[in-house]
Amino acid sequence: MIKKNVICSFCGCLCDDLSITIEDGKITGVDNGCALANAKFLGKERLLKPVIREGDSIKETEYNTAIEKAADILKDAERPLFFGWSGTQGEAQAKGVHLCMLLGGVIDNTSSLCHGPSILAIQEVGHPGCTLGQVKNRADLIIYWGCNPLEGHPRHMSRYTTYADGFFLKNAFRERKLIVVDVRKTMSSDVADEFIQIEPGGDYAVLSALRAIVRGEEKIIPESVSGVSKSQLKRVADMCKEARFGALFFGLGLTMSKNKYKNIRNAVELTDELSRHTKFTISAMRGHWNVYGANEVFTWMTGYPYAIDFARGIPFYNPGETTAAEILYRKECDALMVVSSDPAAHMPKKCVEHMADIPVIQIDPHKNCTSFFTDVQIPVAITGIEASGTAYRMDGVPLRTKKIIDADFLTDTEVISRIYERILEAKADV
Amino acid sequence: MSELLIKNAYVIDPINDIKGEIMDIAIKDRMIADSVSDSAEVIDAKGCLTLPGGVDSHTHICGTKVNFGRYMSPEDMRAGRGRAQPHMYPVSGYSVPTVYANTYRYSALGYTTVLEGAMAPLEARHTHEEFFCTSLQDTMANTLFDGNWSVMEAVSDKDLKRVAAVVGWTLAAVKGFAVKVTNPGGTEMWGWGKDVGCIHQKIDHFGITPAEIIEYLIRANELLNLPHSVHLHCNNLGKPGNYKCTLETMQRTPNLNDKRQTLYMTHVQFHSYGGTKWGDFCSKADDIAWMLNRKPQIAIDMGQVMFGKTTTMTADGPMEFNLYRLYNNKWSNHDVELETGSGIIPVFYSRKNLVNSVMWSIGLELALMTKNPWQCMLATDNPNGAPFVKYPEIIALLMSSRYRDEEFAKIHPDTGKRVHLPSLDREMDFYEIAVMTRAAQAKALGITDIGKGHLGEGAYGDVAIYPIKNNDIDPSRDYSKIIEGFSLTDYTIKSGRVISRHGNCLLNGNNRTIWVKPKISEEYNMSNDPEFVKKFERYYSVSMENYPVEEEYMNKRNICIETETGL
Amino acid sequence: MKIELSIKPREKPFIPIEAESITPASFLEKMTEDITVWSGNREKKLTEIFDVKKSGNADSQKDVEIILNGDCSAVKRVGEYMKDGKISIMGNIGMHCGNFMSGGLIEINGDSDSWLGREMTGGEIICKGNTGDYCGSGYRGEKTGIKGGKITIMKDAGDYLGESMAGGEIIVNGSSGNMPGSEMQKGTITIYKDAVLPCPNMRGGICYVLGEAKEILPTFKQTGSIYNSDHKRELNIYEGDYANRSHKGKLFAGKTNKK
Amino acid sequence: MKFEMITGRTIRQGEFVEHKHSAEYSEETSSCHINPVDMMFLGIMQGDTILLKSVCDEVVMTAFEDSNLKRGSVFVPYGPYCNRIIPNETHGTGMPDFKSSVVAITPTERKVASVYDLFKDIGGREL
Repeated sequence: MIKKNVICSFCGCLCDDLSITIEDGKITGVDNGCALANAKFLGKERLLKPVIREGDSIKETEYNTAIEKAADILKDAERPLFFGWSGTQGEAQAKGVHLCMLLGGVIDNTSSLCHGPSILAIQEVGHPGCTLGQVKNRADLIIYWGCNPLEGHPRHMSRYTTYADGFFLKNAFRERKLIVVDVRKTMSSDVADEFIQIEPGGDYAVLSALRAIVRGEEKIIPESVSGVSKSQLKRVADMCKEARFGALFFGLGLTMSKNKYKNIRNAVELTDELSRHTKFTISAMRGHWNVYGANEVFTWMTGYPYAIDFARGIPFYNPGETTAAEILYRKECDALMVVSSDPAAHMPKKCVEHMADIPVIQIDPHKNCTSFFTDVQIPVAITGIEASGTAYRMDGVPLRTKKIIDADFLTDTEVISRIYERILEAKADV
Repeated sequence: MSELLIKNAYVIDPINDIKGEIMDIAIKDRMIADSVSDSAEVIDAKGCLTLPGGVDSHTHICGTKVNFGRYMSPEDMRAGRGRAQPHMYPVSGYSVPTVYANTYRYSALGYTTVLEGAMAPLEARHTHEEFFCTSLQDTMANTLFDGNWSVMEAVSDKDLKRVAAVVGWTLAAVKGFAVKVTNPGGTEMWGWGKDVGCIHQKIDHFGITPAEIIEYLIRANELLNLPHSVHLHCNNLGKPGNYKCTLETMQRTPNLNDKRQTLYMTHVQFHSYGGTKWGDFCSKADDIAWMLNRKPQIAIDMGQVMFGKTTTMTADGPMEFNLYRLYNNKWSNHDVELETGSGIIPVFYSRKNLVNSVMWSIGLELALMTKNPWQCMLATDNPNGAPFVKYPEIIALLMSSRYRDEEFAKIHPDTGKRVHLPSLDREMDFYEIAVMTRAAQAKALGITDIGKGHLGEGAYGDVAIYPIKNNDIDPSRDYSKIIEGFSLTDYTIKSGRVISRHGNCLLNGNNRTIWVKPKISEEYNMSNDPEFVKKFERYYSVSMENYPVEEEYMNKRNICIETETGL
Repeated sequence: MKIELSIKPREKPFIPIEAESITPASFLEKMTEDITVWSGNREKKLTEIFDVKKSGNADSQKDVEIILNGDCSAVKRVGEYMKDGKISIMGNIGMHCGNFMSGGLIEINGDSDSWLGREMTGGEIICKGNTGDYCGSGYRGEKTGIKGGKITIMKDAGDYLGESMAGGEIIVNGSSGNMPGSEMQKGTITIYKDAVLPCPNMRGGICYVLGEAKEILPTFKQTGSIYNSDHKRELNIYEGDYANRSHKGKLFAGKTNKK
Repeated sequence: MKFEMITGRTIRQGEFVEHKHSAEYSEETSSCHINPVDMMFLGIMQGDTILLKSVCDEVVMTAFEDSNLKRGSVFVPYGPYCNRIIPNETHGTGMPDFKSSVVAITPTERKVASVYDLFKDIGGREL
């Protein structure tokens, strides 16, 4: 059997045109997918049953026991941290927020380690953006700044930008110009019309210089800015102004490098400035397939996209204080629940060390680095393969990922709901 | 079966022509009934003002752009934080509050039904997800068609039936309620960073004009026999001199429906500006109201501006960019492929600012100069003119000329030369307020037949009891008591259940989503149209199969209004 | 009135204490037993966390002095909304000390953590040690940082010092981290030693970097130099930030390497 | 020699991100891409092991020749190896310096640790 128009739950592109071959209830083929999609849909390894750690040994158990143990850990915590959420369905994210509200914990999603700085910038200056189809149909200038779509989002260029069909472009590929800005050459920079190679940490200065040039203040700009020649900057500024529709995409090259969110702020303000000359938009290259969904769900429920502290019963938001990395390295939490992510692999060592000192609950289909620290791991159905659920594409378009094969696992939503119910019961008993 | 008896209520129910009578209201199993048994729960209204649950016919509370307003505004969030209560989640936010804050605050004001003013079809799931959390109000969504390529192409072909077929298919696919048109053609032009001047300017590539889009959509709307009329946000919002564009749009509106208006024009305050630039900016509310008084086929809402901080958000992308350049504060924009756009910026309406003072006056003038209150709804285009929590103040302004005079004395001193407000001495009564805050809305939205906006037998048991006693109060003098009374109901009852008592809310009010599904023959079903399907697959960034909103996003109690169409 | 608070040992010493109730106003208006602080998600009596010694009387906040003993680096929000009186912190203090302060004096003998004096409008903070990031800044998404008052840091400051500053004065006797005075609108920042990328996107205000200003942005225009007799050294004068539409900021900086 | 370490996504890291206990994942995330001229100065060849030291810790990786990099910067795919040496400092933003931390690199005879070994000494326990 072949299922068509399947949505890929790997990266923020949420490509929805995959064809999946299913034989005897198992996935045997993936068409239209990139290498990452293939790995995801054809992946075999997974945790089959919930596990609980007892002393030095780990033993398999039933859902009920594991859920009970998780509830036990959480119900008495003084400052539990709930982290992850980018790899699960929106419905589970909502349950997670309710659980955190109930327990007075801190909830953060993985955007604090990817596009959190972009959110901080947006909160300062806004975000002139658009859906990806708008770019595909109109844009004659594409800029990728601090990202390498061919590796991070392998089909971004073919579905939405450089190689995509466009309503208002006769021969989209030839009519579109591509600019790549990065500190290193990448697969993506190899196909660019213009590659701007910046010295590491120099993005902010280059963005400032471009803003000044676009505003007609080029005379004060020195001959070279962070390793980029003034003549190249002028050329690029002209390309931007002359475009009918320019689309700037930026990645972690801006959010993770020096100056963090100020880089994004500067890029947004450059976009604002260019909007006075032509149509220009800016968009973040969101990584995980539903990290943007986590931001959306958290926002409508709590008012903030990530890093929300409910300790006082009132949501408090202050990235840099209420973000997972700080809470872990400052040892501020006394229990940790990780949902669909792997902080042990993706956080600095000092953050991981605290995980060894506190109880850790993990809800994830796969064993990963966090599993080394886990006291309870509960495997769940994989959303987009074994379970349906809502996901938000990197541009905010909500889609419903589909269940395409049956599995005996509970969904994230079910597991979190059951933990929630268990804690409610326990609280009622007191 | 649950039963509830509200005794001793001072009832105003305009749709049933009840203009203030002490009576009992019986609710049986969610609906208003003739009588209930002795075992019914009893609420003693103690002679207080009792109205059908409030209906907001134009507000922005759910969906992509609202949520982006929240996302970009942590400073607004901390302006309205509240702790969790036994049956209430914690809340945040003032002008763009969280879903829970919205639903609780609307409940406290006595509102049980709200219409989200703008939903981009491509992002409809998002609106429905938030509707799900808006647990104490029944909700419906205006669906945006202002820049819909298939509509514009059909208009260009002068193919009315195709326009209707596209609208019908889309509404059913995204579970929308009505046709919303925001700056028709302007949002498509904004795709190139441009705008349209007025209704006769041609739109790039499609070669049609906003006037044609409006005209075809109005006729298609009637062809589909939709409960609500076309819901129009005119071109040129917020520009000095735009009243001419508004007047011409009104002038062109035919009278096609004897049950309700043919065109609903929203936040008309923003479209009633005279002058040529901000320097000679003035009110033209008199001209607009004059036209409205001669055109029963049009209904409007005020779009009242109130002073203070708020956030503006609209599908009108180019307008928001203009505002951004004026205020130089943060600016967000979100164009939606093949359909529409949107923009968001925070604003501060200041009493000291002449333009803001004139805007404030215009909204009130529109309401006071419109002879028939059924043609003018009370709304702020929440949160664009002001957050909806300001409604009680607006009610008081309409009921008390003394309050208006006192406020007028506090605004920019030059305002008097540019507006008509000081010369208006009309003071509205409770009946007119009841019309402007629920009855007219329900009628305009076409939801009286399904039991909304009134207290007749068989209607939903949606009731608001305000701590206001008609005999004890002179609204003209005691306007502060009016504000207080309309700010917090004693009881807000939805479908026969108390959802808010003195602002203490119920966790779950069994909310419903109301949507429409026009019955369309296979011949006109766009799913079978090869041209439509081909273009869809080629130019949208999602496949047609993944576009329609699934049943999972509807709660079980949803109300689907199926319409008989001419297709 | 003098109140001496000494932090007690705790079972989980890293769980932050939120103590916005430690202000002169609290002790003037409330009985000590009625004052609470938060430890994680638990509201606790102040006396559970601190040993409290109270002596003397006071008629106004001005006459109240609070002394904090012990390592208070996990105690947040001390002196929030303080209007008058004095808080002396003998050791380190946690985040958000003196937020929204409008008057009075906070003296910190040790280091202060981030967001010291965030959004203050008046009064004075003196920190004898180092301070963390966002000293004298605003809140996320808010247009303005501090609008008045004075913050003096005797050693070094972290990153984003005085972000969006809209008034008042910040003095750092040591160096600042990255991007002091970003988005600055009004007020004065003086850094006696070095700073990195000073005043990005500034629209107004004055910033002195008396040591070395590393990486001055290409969008600052050097308009001359001046001998500053107060600080006894030659300073380059820059105007900026020309990336911004409004660029009335002034940056005075010592030896530089313009990037 | 001192280098600016940039970490980032690669296709292969992405392919094995849900199989962190595989040899492929370990191999990919412990490879340190270096400009060939820098490699010459370090006296190492492709496949040699190198020791990366930062202000907070050290880790052994495998050198991988990559002329796409400017001299003075190295690239390592996201994963537990680079995170061993990335400082926890976030500058008040919640985001550590994943793309801007300084490391000293020297040749070494030591072997690349397994993913489990990386966590064992900070309290991680085998599954």
